[in-house]
Amino acid sequence: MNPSNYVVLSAVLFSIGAIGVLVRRNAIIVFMSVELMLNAANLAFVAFARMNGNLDGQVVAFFVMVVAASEVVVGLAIIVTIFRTRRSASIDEPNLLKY
Amino acid sequence: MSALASAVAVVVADEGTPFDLPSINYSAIAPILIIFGAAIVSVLVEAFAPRRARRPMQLVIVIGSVIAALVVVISLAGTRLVTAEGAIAIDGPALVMQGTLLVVSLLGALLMAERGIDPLGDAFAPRASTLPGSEDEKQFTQRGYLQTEIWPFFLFALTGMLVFPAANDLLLMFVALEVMSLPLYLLAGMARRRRLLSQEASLKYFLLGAFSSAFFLYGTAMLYGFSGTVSLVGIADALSAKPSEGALVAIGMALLLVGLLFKVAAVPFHQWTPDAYQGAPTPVTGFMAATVKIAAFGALLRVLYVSLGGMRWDWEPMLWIIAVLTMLVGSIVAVTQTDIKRMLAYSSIAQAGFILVGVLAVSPEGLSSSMFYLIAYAFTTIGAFAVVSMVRDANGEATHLSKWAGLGKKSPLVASIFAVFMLALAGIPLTSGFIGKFGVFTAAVASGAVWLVIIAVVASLIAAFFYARVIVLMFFSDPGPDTASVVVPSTFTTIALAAGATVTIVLGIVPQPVLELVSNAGIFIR
Amino acid sequence: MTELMPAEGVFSLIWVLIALPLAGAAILLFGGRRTNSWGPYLGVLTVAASGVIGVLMLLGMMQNSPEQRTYGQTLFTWVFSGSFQADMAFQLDQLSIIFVLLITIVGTLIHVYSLGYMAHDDNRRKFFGELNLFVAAMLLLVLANNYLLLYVGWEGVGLASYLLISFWQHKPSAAAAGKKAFIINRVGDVGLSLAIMLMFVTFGSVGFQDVFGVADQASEGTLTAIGLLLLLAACGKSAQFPLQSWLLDAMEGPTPVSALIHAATMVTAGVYLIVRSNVIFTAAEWAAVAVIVVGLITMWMGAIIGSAKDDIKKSLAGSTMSQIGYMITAAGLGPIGYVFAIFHLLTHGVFKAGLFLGAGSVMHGMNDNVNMRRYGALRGVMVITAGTFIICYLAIIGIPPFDGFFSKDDIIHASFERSPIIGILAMLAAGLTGFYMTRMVAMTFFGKARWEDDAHPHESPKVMTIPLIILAIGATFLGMALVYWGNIESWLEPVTGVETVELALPSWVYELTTLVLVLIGAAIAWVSYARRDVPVEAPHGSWLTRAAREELYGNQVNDALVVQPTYYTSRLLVWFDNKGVDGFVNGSAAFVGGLSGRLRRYQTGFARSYALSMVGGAVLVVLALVLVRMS
Amino acid sequence: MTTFPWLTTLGVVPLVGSVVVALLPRGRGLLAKQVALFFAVLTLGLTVAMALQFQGDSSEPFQFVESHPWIPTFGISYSVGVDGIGLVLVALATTLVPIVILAGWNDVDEDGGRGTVKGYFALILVLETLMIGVFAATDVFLFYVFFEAMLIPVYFMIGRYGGVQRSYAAVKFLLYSLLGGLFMLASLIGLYVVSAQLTGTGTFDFLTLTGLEIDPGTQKLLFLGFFFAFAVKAPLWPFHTWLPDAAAEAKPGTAVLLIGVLDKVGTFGMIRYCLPIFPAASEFYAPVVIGMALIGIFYGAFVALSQSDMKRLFAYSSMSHFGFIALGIFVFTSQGQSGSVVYMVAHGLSTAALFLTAGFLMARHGGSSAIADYAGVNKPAPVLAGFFMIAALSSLALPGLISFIGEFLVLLGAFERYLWVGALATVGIVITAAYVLRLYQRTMTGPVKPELEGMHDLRGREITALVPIAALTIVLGIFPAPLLNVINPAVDRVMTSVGATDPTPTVGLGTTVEGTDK
Repeated sequence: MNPSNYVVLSAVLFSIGAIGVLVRRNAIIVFMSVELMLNAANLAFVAFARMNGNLDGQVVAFFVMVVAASEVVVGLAIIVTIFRTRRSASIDEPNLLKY
Repeated sequence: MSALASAVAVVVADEGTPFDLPSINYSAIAPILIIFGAAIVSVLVEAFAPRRARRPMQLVIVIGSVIAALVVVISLAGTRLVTAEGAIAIDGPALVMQGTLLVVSLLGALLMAERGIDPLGDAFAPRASTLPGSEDEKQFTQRGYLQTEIWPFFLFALTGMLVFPAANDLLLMFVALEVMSLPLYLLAGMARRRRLLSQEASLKYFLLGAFSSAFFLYGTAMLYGFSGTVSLVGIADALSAKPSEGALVAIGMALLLVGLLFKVAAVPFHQWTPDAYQGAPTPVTGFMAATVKIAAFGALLRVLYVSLGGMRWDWEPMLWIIAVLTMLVGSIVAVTQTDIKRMLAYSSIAQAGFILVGVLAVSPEGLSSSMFYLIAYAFTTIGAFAVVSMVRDANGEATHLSKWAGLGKKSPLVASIFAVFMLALAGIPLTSGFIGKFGVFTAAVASGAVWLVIIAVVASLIAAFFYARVIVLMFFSDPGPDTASVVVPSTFTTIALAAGATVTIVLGIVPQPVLELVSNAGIFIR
Repeated sequence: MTELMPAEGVFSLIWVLIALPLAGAAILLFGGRRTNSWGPYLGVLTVAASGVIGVLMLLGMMQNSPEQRTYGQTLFTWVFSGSFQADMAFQLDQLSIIFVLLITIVGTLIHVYSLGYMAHDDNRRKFFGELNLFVAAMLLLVLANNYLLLYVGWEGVGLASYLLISFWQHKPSAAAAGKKAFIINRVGDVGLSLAIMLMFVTFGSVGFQDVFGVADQASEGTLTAIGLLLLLAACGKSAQFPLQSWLLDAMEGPTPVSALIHAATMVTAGVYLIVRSNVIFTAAEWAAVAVIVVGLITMWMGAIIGSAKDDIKKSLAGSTMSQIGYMITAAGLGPIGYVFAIFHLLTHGVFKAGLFLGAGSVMHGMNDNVNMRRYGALRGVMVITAGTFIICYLAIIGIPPFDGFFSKDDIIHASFERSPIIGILAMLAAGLTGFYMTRMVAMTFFGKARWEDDAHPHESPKVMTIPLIILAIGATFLGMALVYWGNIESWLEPVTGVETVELALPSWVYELTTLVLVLIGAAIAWVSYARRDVPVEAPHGSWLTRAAREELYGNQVNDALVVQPTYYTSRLLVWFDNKGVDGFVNGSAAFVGGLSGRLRRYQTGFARSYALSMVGGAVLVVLALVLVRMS
Repeated sequence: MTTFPWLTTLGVVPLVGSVVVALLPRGRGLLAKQVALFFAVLTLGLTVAMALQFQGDSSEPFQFVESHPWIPTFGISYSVGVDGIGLVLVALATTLVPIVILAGWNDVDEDGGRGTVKGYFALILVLETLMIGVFAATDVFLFYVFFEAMLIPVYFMIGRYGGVQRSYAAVKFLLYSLLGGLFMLASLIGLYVVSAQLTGTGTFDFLTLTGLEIDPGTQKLLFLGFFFAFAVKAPLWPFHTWLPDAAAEAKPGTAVLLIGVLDKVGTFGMIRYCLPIFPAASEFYAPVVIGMALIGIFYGAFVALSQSDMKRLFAYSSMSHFGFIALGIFVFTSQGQSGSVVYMVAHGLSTAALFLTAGFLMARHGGSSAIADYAGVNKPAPVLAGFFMIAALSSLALPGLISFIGEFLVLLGAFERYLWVGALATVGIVITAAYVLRLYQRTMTGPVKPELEGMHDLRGREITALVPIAALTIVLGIFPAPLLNVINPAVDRVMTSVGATDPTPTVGLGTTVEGTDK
């Protein structure tokens, strides 16, 4: 299979992630969409590593996983705090800061 | 090739051969290591030191490490090398920005350490996990609990910032970006008062920040796909070798820049800024407003000049439009703001636009003038937020502008200092802001960007309006019953404020030493 | 061009002539109340001293040959820039000395008279200060050796006139009259300014000697322009048509002011200007014609107005206009007329001062009432006033041997020498003079007493009557003296040139005709106003009378053509300034504010909308880069 | 030529004074005034001492020159020096400051205002330093720095110590001036870049810049930025609307310094910077500028005619006068330009006289500046009315006063070059007389308003403040040589640098007037 299909797949995943961020209200799902985008990037890296014939892309993918994990930690902490305060994980609800 | 990748490559390619250690110039990255080490120690302190000992220990660690790192940076002056297998570039611009970051962070640390302003303690929630308004929170407040977890966050963020402008490959840049941002997301949510706002700021900052990171990362992936490397220089070489390839490069460049422009708060990637600035605890706002801007512009400059320099004709028109939008939107929207922190946030957006004018010069002068502008802006901003943290009424900080009316009569000195900051941000001569603007405009005109400068001039005028409005309120209105008062702070804030004011004025009157510094810093190493 | 004599001996005092009254003015005006007691006397003294110096200079001048009677004195370089230069320098010649003497001697008499007339005024000191200021400025006007310095004197007398007309500032009418005089004079000043500039552009200098020396080299068009501009200036200062309307209002000032400034001296400055610039007018024929036309129109206007006014001062003011019209006409005739213009100016200065002071004396006795319909039969109670007034009256209507006869007849002669039309018009106006002056004398001193109930007419004190007597003596003998004893024609000849043209008829024909016309006019007036009862309320009168009472609608015309349009323009521009210019500025600010209000709405507070704008921005950035790469 | 740093000393003295005044304890208002006055008089004394050493016939373009590198990175130096034009304007500034301090003695009181007494006087002294600097700078960047920095003290003086609409007026003033200033900044940068292209190293040195052969197209662009800033500052029509508001809201003293001195920076900038640095552009734009000036002359006068507020009237009148000044500069004749400079001085004096006298009047009647609130003032306060008269006459350029010399030379210069322009402008003197005398008539004459009966006449301090102005107005009008002697050589240099010569008379004649042998 042509590795460039993976790139296309990654683009699709990235777009799905981006659209997910735009259309979903639940902070957790929004956050998951972001993670999806990161992983789409990972897929692209790996695919490109294959196409370019070097391993940099794969290495990057590992780094990104670690970063994503720490992001999850921080993100969940924030989201949970908000949820506890507002009894809701909707990201449209915290809307005090505007204009 | 990044350090680890090469290491792995060695292992995979040459089974059996001894492990090839990457060559790392430890002295060149010593400042980063010092802060990073301090951050880890700081975590340990949080974990093991008794509650009462934490604050003094943390302060010693923070201030000591920052000063130590600063000393090392100064001793590194003139260094110009790429180390860690090409991942880190320690050159003039990197050192200038690291040095500035360290000094400004020190001032930020002083603001964050302040415990003399709020009668309840400091600017941070005693336990960030407690529910706002809950019994727990009251208990903690009554018992006078004060948290010191901010310090590890501070040091980690600073680590990321130090790496960000020095990162010479996109992977490291991404990691630095995250290391810098994640603690800031948390710090933004830790305000003692108005916690709902603070948490909201934190959430928005985090989600949007993560979103932008994804863009950055995907852009990196595209460029990697195009060039087979994440090294800035490697990408530049690939671009000059295969100049005609289309979509991949364009998308990669675009998404990469989106990620960076988000961090510098350029329009249309700016909308997190007002919310995050307003909601975050004021010392944190001051700290991040000043430092993130430096670090992010450092990275942006390096990417644009080193990696994409050959493509300048491609990205200049786009950045030109973004710069114009940033200046105009920032200035115009600030005009009708009623909250001082929010106004300063929009101001910082407008200022980012002015710096982009310098960036767009794409010349050594553009680099040095942008750096000067960043230095000037950072000190002024941190000073301004120091004042904001001092102007209070019974409910904490009085950030609504109406409460600033007549402040000049009530507290002439502090109001005058704030007026100096406003004038500097407006770019009035004899302040640092003027020399900064002059520098970037000169660099832009020298590169032929005359119209950009003319638009910048119009934007400056609009910006001057809202800076002037604050002065009008403070000095030309009579104090009313709602007028806030200025709390006399402890030495910490006083030092930060004094430093901010001094640098603002001194850079306006005798800017030559700093101008020499930034122009001697030269250009990025390739 | 005559050679300038160095100013030695008594002539080194030329500057003192001006400095004395100027110092007096400064002391009185800046000295404040502490000079109240002695100030007025100082004022009289300074003018008198200047007069004495003037007489000494005349005597000194007469000892020199006619070609050596021009003295120059330069104090310092005044204004200089590039090739432009104007000195603080004076020139005393046969023409100036006449004016110096007229100004200082008549001035002294009027100062003395004012001691009595203004005795009870609180601001007497200020009055004398301003009067001194006037004398100084007038002397500067006639002694300057260049047009720019002349301009200073020109405007100085205007200032003094303004101040003195509105001397009784608490009366709104007086304040308004002063302002009107100044502004109309400014219109004339525009002419003078432009004339000076045009001279500099043409000749490279504004000095009399320089300009006159090369005037003939300039094109006639230029000279005509200069001449017309100078005429405009003269019209303003001398209240000639079309700038005549301020003079009647100027009668709001105290009567000595009317006598000195608005009869004897200042209003004749226009005549001086034209005669002084005779070289230009001689070379610019059409300008000279314009001068004649203006003179004739004013001559008639003044006479008609003077015939209808019941206010004694305004009637006299009309007469002044008319008489100056004579002078201007004469000045326009060229070398045949210059001398007579000055001659008439001199005699007029004396008899008109006498008339005004006489009128003042009458008012003094009549509670400052100026309405002649409330006078009548005053000859009995004011013997000296009536006597001197009648002598001056005889002088003005030109009865021999009083001085007006000589000077006016000379002008009529000269007019006929130029053209019969001018001559006839001038001659008929003389008849009109006979009418209105007789009307005045009849209404005031003859007929029945129509005094108001509280009027107790009485003769004025000696300090006022003695100047009257002296002026009456002057009015009697001055004409004869200047014709038979010291010939004014030959005296002025080096300055103005003299020319005579043969007339068609022997000269006594003209003289006699004039006299007859005057007597007819006088007789009509006598019958109407002395024999018949004069009603206390003015009758409705014919359209001409009504028009004359309205000063021939000069004010209405000015109002409709100039004043109202000016105010409309002004209000229109104020509106435009507020709505247009300022509106644009404030509108721009409001626009930015409105834009700001709109733009901030996009900051909705929803993180997802921020994300949307990021995505949108990212898409645009991608598109931009792709597009740039494609192109 | 002395090596004593005259100009720096001159600038530093008021600055020191300002600091001293600012450091005085609150509530010691009287002491603050006395100290301020002392420093202002000291500065004036130094100015006189310096002016006496000025050599009118020197061949050097600037005297009392000092130059030290300041920001070498951008070719900026601290360079000061004055030519005749700079000298008289510096002298004007240092003369008016003590007068304003004296006149404004009681304008600010400790309790009523938003600002302190010492603050006001400290600001005046700061402003004096900046004014001296702006006229003395020979480095264009330094000039710009002073030019912009001057806005700040004035902004505070209007905004803190002004009338009801002070904030609006102050902000409008600041922003409008900044708008001009920022465009000038753009041009300034352009000029620097051009100088770098032409000479290799960028510079802001005035004399170097005048020697550059800048491409005419570039000149036209750069000129616009400079000119716009100066046209706003001066102000020329149609950039004037900040002035009436600022003048109406400011304290009389502030207004005097603002209109009397500060606004001169605009016209000073035109003659000092626009003409010599951009000769080709100046020539190109001259018709436009002359058009603006002419419109301004009449527009200002006509609008002044219908004003119901004294201070606004003075503002519009100033606008009209600035039209004359700009006209004189842009007709490129030595008479016009000398006249403009004399006019600047004269206008400074007459503005001071008008505003201060009106200020004294207003202080006696609750601060109202409405013309309708006054009538017949001449009776209770004849001395005040007398000074008002002198001020009015000075404003309408009565011959014999210094303003006449300026106005006449300007008109002459214009007439020489463009006959109809000069002729048209001359008509303006009629309207000037009309609005000035209308004001006098309405306020000073007529029956006294009942509430004005018993009004105090001027007192010693007030008279002391006004006498020097009146004296200078009269004495310089009669003997202007001290001014013209220093101005003319400077103007000649400007003329040379733009390559203009005076038109020659149509009928050849020597330049001497009878009775002098110069």
